[in-house]
Amino acid sequence: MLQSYLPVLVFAGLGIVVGGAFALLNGVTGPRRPNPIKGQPYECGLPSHITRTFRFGVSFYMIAMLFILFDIEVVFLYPVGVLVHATKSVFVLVEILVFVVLLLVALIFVWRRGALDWK
Amino acid sequence: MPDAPGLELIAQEIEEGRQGTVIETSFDHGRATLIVNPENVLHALTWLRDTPEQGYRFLSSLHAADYLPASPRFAVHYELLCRERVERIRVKALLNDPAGGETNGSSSAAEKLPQLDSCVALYPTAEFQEREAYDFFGIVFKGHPDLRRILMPEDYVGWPQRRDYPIGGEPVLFTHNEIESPRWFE
Amino acid sequence: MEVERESLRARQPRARDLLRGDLEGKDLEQYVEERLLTTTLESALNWGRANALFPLTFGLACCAIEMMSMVTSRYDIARFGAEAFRASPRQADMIILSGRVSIKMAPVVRRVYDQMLEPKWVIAMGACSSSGGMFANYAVVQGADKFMPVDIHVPGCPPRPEALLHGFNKLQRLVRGQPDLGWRQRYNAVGTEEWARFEPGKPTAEAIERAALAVAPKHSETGARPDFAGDEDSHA
Amino acid sequence: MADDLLRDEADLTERGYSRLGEDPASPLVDAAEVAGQDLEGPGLEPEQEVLTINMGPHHPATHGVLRLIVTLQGERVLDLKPVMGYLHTGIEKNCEDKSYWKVIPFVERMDYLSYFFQMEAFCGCVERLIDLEIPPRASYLRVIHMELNRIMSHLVWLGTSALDLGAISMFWYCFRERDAILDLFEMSAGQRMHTRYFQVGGVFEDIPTGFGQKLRDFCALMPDRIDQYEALLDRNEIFLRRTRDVGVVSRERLLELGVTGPLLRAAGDPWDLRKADPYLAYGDFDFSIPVGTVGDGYDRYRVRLQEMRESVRIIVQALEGLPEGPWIADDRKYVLPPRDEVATSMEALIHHFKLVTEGYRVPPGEHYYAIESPRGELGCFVLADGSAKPARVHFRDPSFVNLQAFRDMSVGGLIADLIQNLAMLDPILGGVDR
Repeated sequence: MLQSYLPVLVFAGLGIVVGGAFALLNGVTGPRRPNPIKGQPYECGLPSHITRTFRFGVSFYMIAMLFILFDIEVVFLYPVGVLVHATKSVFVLVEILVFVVLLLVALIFVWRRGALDWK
Repeated sequence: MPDAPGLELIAQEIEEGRQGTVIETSFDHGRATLIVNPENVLHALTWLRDTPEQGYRFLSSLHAADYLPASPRFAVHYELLCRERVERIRVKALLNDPAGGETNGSSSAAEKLPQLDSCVALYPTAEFQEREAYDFFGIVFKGHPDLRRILMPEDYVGWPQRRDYPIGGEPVLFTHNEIESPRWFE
Repeated sequence: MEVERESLRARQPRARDLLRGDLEGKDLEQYVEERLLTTTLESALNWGRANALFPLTFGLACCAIEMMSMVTSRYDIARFGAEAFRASPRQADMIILSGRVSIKMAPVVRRVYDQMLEPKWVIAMGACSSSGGMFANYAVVQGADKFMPVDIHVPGCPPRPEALLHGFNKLQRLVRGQPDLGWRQRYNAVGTEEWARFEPGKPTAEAIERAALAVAPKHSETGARPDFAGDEDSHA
Repeated sequence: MADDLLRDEADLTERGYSRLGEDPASPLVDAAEVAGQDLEGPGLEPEQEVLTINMGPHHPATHGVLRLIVTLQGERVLDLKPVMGYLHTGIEKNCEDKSYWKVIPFVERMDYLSYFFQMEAFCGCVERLIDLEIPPRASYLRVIHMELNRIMSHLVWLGTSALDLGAISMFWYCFRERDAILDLFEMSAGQRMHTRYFQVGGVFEDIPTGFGQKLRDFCALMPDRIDQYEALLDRNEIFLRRTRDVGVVSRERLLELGVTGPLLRAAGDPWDLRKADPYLAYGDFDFSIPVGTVGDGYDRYRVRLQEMRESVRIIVQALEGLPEGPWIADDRKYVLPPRDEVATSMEALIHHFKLVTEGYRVPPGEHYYAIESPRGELGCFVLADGSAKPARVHFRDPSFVNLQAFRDMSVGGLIADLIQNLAMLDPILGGVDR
């Protein structure tokens, strides 16, 4: 059992080690000379007067939602190749097509409603 | 270029419009110059711009100059250009220095500055150039939408390009044997 | 280059002894230690930093155009690992002050320098940022080292891209911890500096300042320097 | 709820203005005090907060140290105020302290991409003040170097503007040609930039023998390099979407704002001082003035590329017709006598000594001389008071005046269009701040 998961573990371990090294090494070895200006936000070389948190417009929110929606769809399509190859049955193919067409209808609706063009 | 007689004609016609506008006309190096009384410089500019046969509708440059030894110390130059006939004419408004020339470095509150009507309404291109003239010579343009310093820091004291304003900068080290030729105003 | 060649010739006999197995004891350890990349962590890091110095795009004036042409294929600073010009001070290691620094720009340059992350270096490119250049007037700060530490001054107006590359290589050697011998060390003229005439010994900043002022002649033309308020947080 | 989210954006901006109760030309809307206001009024829902930020002096896309105080509503630019002066070097003040022939190095460092043009503006102005006629060979050489400089300036503009719009490889191609031009400058004048090649009275040194051949090779090579740039960008979908119908300003408004150069020609007005008021030897060459139609970013791009082709045509004609003879005037009062003569004749020595120590005196007078620089009309005003130092040198810089049109281009557009407008406006901050 463990045999089949070893590569996954090695891969995850490597990821953590290398990622951790990049993240921490800089903090550990870099010289630390804090000064009051370094903490302030960088606004093209001038002190910035933005005091309150900035409320984003609805357009950003709309685009973000649409992106997540269709991005998850792509994630679901990942195993399509393997599945169709493994089962070799038309039924699986048709099922996936139905899934894609459904989302296509959603895309066309969103597009015609004008949510895609920027405001 | 409007030649000498043409310049005289222009001067007379402006005079008819309003007395005492044109003080003097001069014609050198092929260029016509109208020296105008600062109070009604706008009249002269409007006339030059609007009369159909003149057509000086393009203000190519507005800049100030300091003629310090001369009595009407400042002069604002309007370089007008008629694009149809490709002719240039210069209108000069001479302004004397109400502050009487005491050191302008001091930021005395009641600092009297030369005044002039702003021509941004006639030529919108003059907005930045008038701010530059104010920034460097302290010439106030009445009616300018946003008369602030344009090139120097907002809180800078003094008018840098006046002729009696020292050139500044630090003395270069190790030049003590270089005889300093006295500037002409010392 | 002469220094390296002598030491190379001196080292060859010892290398031959090692191969024949004649070296033992203290000589052997010393030899092995020298040959092994005796890297304290610091010198390894410096080696890494020197070969990946990311400059900050700080184009001020004409030198900026020559700095830009240094990035292009003909002079190509990418050979030295500095091709990625970062726009934000948070990701840059080095700032190339290319152009004249006016009195209105000085607090901005200082602020961007403060906001850069350590370790950081500064190249003052061209005569104007090194010493005010030909613009000795009311509007230009006479040299960037008046308000920020500068590591390398590249002469020229504007310096050729090759000159800037040479300055960059000098900076890399400085970062690696083996700065080039200055001309004073090379011709053992240490101690003849201007300030040394007044107070021999360690060159403190005050000593240099005092000496400079003592030597400075009194011209009639010292401009009415405006008391520079600038933005509320700019340094003195 | 979904319905009013997707309402027409013009309506929102319209009410946005009326709600804030001020017209864009008034002084800047301060976001802090606006944000402080209760925005829940009938007009503006709270979701679009007004934000004022600095696209400040240190910004990769401002082509120099230009600071823009931008009032934003989401991505839309409500108001824009350029703040300049971060590169003010006091050049005009310094020129008043130098004798005439020492002023030339100062003057060419203003707009550091068109240094030959500023030398020509100053030298032309002084030559008209002292009524000195320059020999034909000198005026041909001046035209050749100025047109090379125009090509180089447009190349740097094309490289950096395409970089701003994302076409990064253009930067490397354009600077490759720029280096070819700088080799030519180095060959003829000795230095890549700020060559001080023009002198009052002509040019200070004749071109070396191999220069003509190298220039011919460059002129043969340049047109198909321009074809390569156009092949890269002309029908590039992203470039078209970014530049088409963006930043359009009407011709009358441009003329009112005093805008000249490629910006005005892109709007359809063929105003070019080389054709309108020919100076130097431009009358002898036939070249055409490229003119746009709509006046958007794409037209400005096409006008400048076509101008590069026209400049190559001018250089080829100037090179063919390059007259023999002296390359500098022979008037000893203003021009240094040849070196060999100084060793033999006494007058030459006296003239030489006088010119080198104190410099020549220009009779009192003032003159304004305007030429066509790559960015528009570059005028030089010199006021002479009879001494050896000019009393006032003022440069009418095209970028300084063109920047006033930037506000009309960008207000109401998106931030991305603001970057594109600034790139196509091609301001050089050295010239703006002088």
